[in-house]
Amino acid sequence: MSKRILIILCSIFFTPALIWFSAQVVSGSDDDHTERSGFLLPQKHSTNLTREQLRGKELYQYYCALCHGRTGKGDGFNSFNMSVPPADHTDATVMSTLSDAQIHQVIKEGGSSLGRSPMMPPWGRVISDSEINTLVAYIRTLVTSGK
Amino acid sequence: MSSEHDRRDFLTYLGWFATLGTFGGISVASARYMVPNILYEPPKSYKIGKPQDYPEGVNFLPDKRIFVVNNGGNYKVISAVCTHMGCTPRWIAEKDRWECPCHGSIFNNKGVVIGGPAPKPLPWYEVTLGSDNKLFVNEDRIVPFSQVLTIAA
Amino acid sequence: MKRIFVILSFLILLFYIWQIWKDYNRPYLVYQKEFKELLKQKGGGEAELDDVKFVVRQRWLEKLNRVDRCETCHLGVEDPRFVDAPQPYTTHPDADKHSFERFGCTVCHGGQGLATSVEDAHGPTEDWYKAISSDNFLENSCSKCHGDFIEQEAPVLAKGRTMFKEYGCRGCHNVQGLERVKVAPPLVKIGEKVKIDWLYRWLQNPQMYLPETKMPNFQLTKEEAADMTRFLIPRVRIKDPDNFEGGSYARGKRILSESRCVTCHSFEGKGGDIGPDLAKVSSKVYPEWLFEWIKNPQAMRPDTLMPAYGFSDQDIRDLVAFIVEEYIDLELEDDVIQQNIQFVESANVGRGKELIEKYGCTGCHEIEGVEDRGEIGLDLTAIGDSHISRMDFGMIEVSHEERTVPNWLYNKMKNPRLFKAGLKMPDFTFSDLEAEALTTYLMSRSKEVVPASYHLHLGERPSDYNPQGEFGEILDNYRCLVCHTINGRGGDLAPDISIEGSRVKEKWLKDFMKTPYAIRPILVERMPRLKISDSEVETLYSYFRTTLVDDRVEKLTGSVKEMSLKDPEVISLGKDLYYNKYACNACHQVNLKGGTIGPDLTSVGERLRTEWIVYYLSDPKAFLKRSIEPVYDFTEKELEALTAFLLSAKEKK
Amino acid sequence: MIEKVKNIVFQNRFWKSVFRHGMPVNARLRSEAVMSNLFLHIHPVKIYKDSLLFRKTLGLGLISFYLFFILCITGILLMFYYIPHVQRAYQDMKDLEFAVSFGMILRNMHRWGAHSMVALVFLHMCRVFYTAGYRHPREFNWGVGVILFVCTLALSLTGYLLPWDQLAFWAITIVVNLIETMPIIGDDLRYLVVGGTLVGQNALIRFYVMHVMVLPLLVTMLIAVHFWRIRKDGGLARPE
Repeated sequence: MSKRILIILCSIFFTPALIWFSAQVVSGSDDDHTERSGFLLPQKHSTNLTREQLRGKELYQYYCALCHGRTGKGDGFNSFNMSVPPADHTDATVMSTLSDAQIHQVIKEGGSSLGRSPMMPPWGRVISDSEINTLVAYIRTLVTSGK
Repeated sequence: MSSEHDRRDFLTYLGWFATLGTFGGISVASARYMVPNILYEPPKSYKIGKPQDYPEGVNFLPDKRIFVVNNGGNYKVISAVCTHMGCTPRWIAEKDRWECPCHGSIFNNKGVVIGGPAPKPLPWYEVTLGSDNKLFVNEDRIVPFSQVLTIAA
Repeated sequence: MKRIFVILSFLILLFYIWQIWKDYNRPYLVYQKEFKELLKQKGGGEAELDDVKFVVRQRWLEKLNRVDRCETCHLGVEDPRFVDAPQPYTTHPDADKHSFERFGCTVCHGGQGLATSVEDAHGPTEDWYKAISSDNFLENSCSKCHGDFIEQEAPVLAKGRTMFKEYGCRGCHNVQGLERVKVAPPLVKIGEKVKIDWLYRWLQNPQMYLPETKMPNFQLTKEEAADMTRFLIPRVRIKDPDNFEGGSYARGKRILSESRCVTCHSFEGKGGDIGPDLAKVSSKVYPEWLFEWIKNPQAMRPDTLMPAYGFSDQDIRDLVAFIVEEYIDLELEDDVIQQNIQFVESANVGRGKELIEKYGCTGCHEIEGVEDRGEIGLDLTAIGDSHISRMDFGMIEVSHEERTVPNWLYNKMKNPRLFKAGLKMPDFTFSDLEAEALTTYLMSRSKEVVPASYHLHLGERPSDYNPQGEFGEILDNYRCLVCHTINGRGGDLAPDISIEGSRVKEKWLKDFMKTPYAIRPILVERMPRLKISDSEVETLYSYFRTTLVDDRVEKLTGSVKEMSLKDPEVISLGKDLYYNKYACNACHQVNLKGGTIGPDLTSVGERLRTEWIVYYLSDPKAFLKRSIEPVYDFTEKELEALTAFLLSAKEKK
Repeated sequence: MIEKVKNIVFQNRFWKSVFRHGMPVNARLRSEAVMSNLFLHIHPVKIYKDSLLFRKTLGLGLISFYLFFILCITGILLMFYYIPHVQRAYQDMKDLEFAVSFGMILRNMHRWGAHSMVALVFLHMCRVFYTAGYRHPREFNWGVGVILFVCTLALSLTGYLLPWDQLAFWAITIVVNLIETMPIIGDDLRYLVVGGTLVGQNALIRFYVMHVMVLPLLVTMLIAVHFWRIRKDGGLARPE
């Protein structure tokens, strides 16, 4: 008597679970076979740069690339007529001698502040300190890409 | 026969034990349920921006109803709620004291009542400097007047 | 019976123990423990570590009616030490501008702020359809507080907004608060303008003739295109091409290059993008129409961007002769044209009219004899609020996580008839980025209102500057504002002339308008040579001098007079400053020597007023925020010397 | 010592006023126990042994009653966090799910309890029908039972709106549109039920009050009558 009830109880409990489970299995196997015919997902605009460096890149391309070049090789279209060629930011040997603070200072106060050419103008009144920091961060990424 | 009887009883006891355990569990859970985990209240501790945002002297923050006192790089925070009826006292710089416009309570520069109906001094709140270089006020911690946050300029 | 009782009661007891265990092991605790470990590594103090409580952390934004519990797991958003930490602990990039206390997270990012488990918070889930905005569409939230005109801070959104307007989306879709403007040319006398076989080919695939056209591809069948053509041009005009009295080919060629048509039009891939590409234009339009058009384009189409040059009839005849001869579609064969014309002639006018009504051509074009049925597309006023269940994915299998409103919109932009064949929306052939921009803009169309205290309008609203009188007429006639900007209205191809009166000298302006040249050595010459009369230039200049001036410049007149600008000593000091101390020659040219970034300064004294030179030197950014010029802090003496040198620069040749 | 304590606990006026009989060791005491106990006197003092067998009734009625009891308790607990306001209701559901300790299990107990109560009341009615329990003299109690079933459905329906999600909103919209199709009074009744023309704040508060106040009181009262009638009609029906 009690056994019969146990069986009934068990089947009440387990039947829905079984149905649910089998439904999962069936729908899971379904997914593998359907084609997604033309449905696209927006692509990630992938970049290796951090947000800070990206902001720096923006500024670099706007202010610096004219002389230092879009890739930082010092070959911008305006570089040809300069008596002192613009710095090559991809040159690892030169760049490793400069500290972040020095780069920051050159950007902020111009080349003459460190006894270099005045052809590099001071940007301190145009670009804020925190923005110069992003620039420095970006310039540092150029080194590895060069050589 | 007797062992059969015992076994049955044992099973019954076991069943009742589980049932009562469940009931007990439900009661405890229900009691725990009544203790709220989140509150819909203004937070008691909050950030109020960088120390540089507050010039020398007494600065009033209407949103949070506190005064931020900057005394030469020494920062302190005091409540701006009068202990009498909850008006906002005004800082009177010439007299170096707070005066409440509602019922005339007067607090000296230490927040101590020196006149009027206010029963208690204005409380000073703990203020610390967070890792992101912002002032952090905790209204749950009331500190003595002597405690200040000194920030090198 | 007893056995059942025991088993059941134990089952229930176990169930409750499981529940209690579950309640005390909420998923976010894992993250909080990991964060504490990380904090220890980053050198968090004892007190700081104690502050990490294993609880739900929420921000209650009463005014926004939101509760955000994102920081339950995203614990490092405010802590600058976690810049390099992995998600969910990373520092938020611009915590300074948007304080979390005031804005929370979901108002910008979307998602379910109330949730404390990863799937529920990021969505989409069954009971929270608004998933977190992917980075591609993130800017859609900016407009809630910052308005619609955020060029700088939200370029994608701004691009979407411009595209929505330019592609005439409003013609078929209602959006409350936007005016319905017919963006495309009126087709009232189209038979006078274009050749019938061209229209037939155009309707089948507009991009084939003009790849950059905004006219979408309706993916019509040949028969449909023929029917529509037949309706639009009921009578085929067979005209003798020789009927048009031609002019001199050689002279036309010279006029074309002198007038710098190439500034706006491109020919065989080279040139501007303001006007249409003219490489195959003579296979499209009749020469008579072209003649009338060049004579006075604004009379034929009031909203055109083309200036009325003021050519003489003979000039135009020469121009047309050159264009007809030169810019012809070489791949088109005569017998194909004849075939096409015959095919169109046999088409069904009635069906053409039906098709034009069905596809809502009247949303963008003015068409005679067709009833404008108003917006035939979906109302987009609050499309950003739509529930995903309203979006019909048709027969396409899309997984649950990818079923979001922005994804649907993105695919609709990319391929409008993807979800169902036979839909009316045409294919605009948007690129990925364009589709993203439009989707972002559409997602920003929402009925959600943030309290007024949150509003901070960024960017500039389009100015409604519209001068009247003689000056206004000249401005309108020559369409100056297509390239130049005055007081915030106009294009950005040419310099802003809002304070031109304080800037240039009259004589220079007169010469320049006669024979325009490029002031910056690096630029190609772009200012068209208009047939503008001296009296018109005088009108212009007198308006400039009276209205378009800046007090800051005018105030300098007194101090400029006191300067000793002719003193050779001062000039030589200026020269020293120019070449050695400040190295201006890095960017500017004098007498063909120097850099090519800034304008040529050789004859700057003839071009600019002395006050302007002083004013500009003292703060270049005051006039032009986008200028790439560094700002120096010149002393009075240096200003004087530099000005003196610049004024004398030409004479030193 | 133990005797003394026993005496103090059991041999006083208070204990005796609560338990008015001794250990039910003989028939008299047993009947007294049944008579004097609210929870036991659902059955008449004398009853056929067969009627008490589980397989005769499957205990469906009693389980339904227990479910109602559980629903009352969990419902009261849920009321501590639930605010029937269109801007808060759904958020409170989320709070229960994500932030309140044991909120989810309580809510689920309420929800599944309600679902199973509908099922069990229906099964109970089936059982009564198939065992011909609705016949004389139990016609009245059958009537009460039918009303109870309708009340159960009404409770389910009113509770369905309270989470204020899409499912709830559209379900109730459909239901009130059904009401509208009633002849003559349809429009007015719909206006009354919704408290306006759209399913909004008025509808929510109306359904809430019905769900937590009016209907539970009605059901409690009817259950009392129902049980009282069972006893008065002589317990369970037997084959004649």
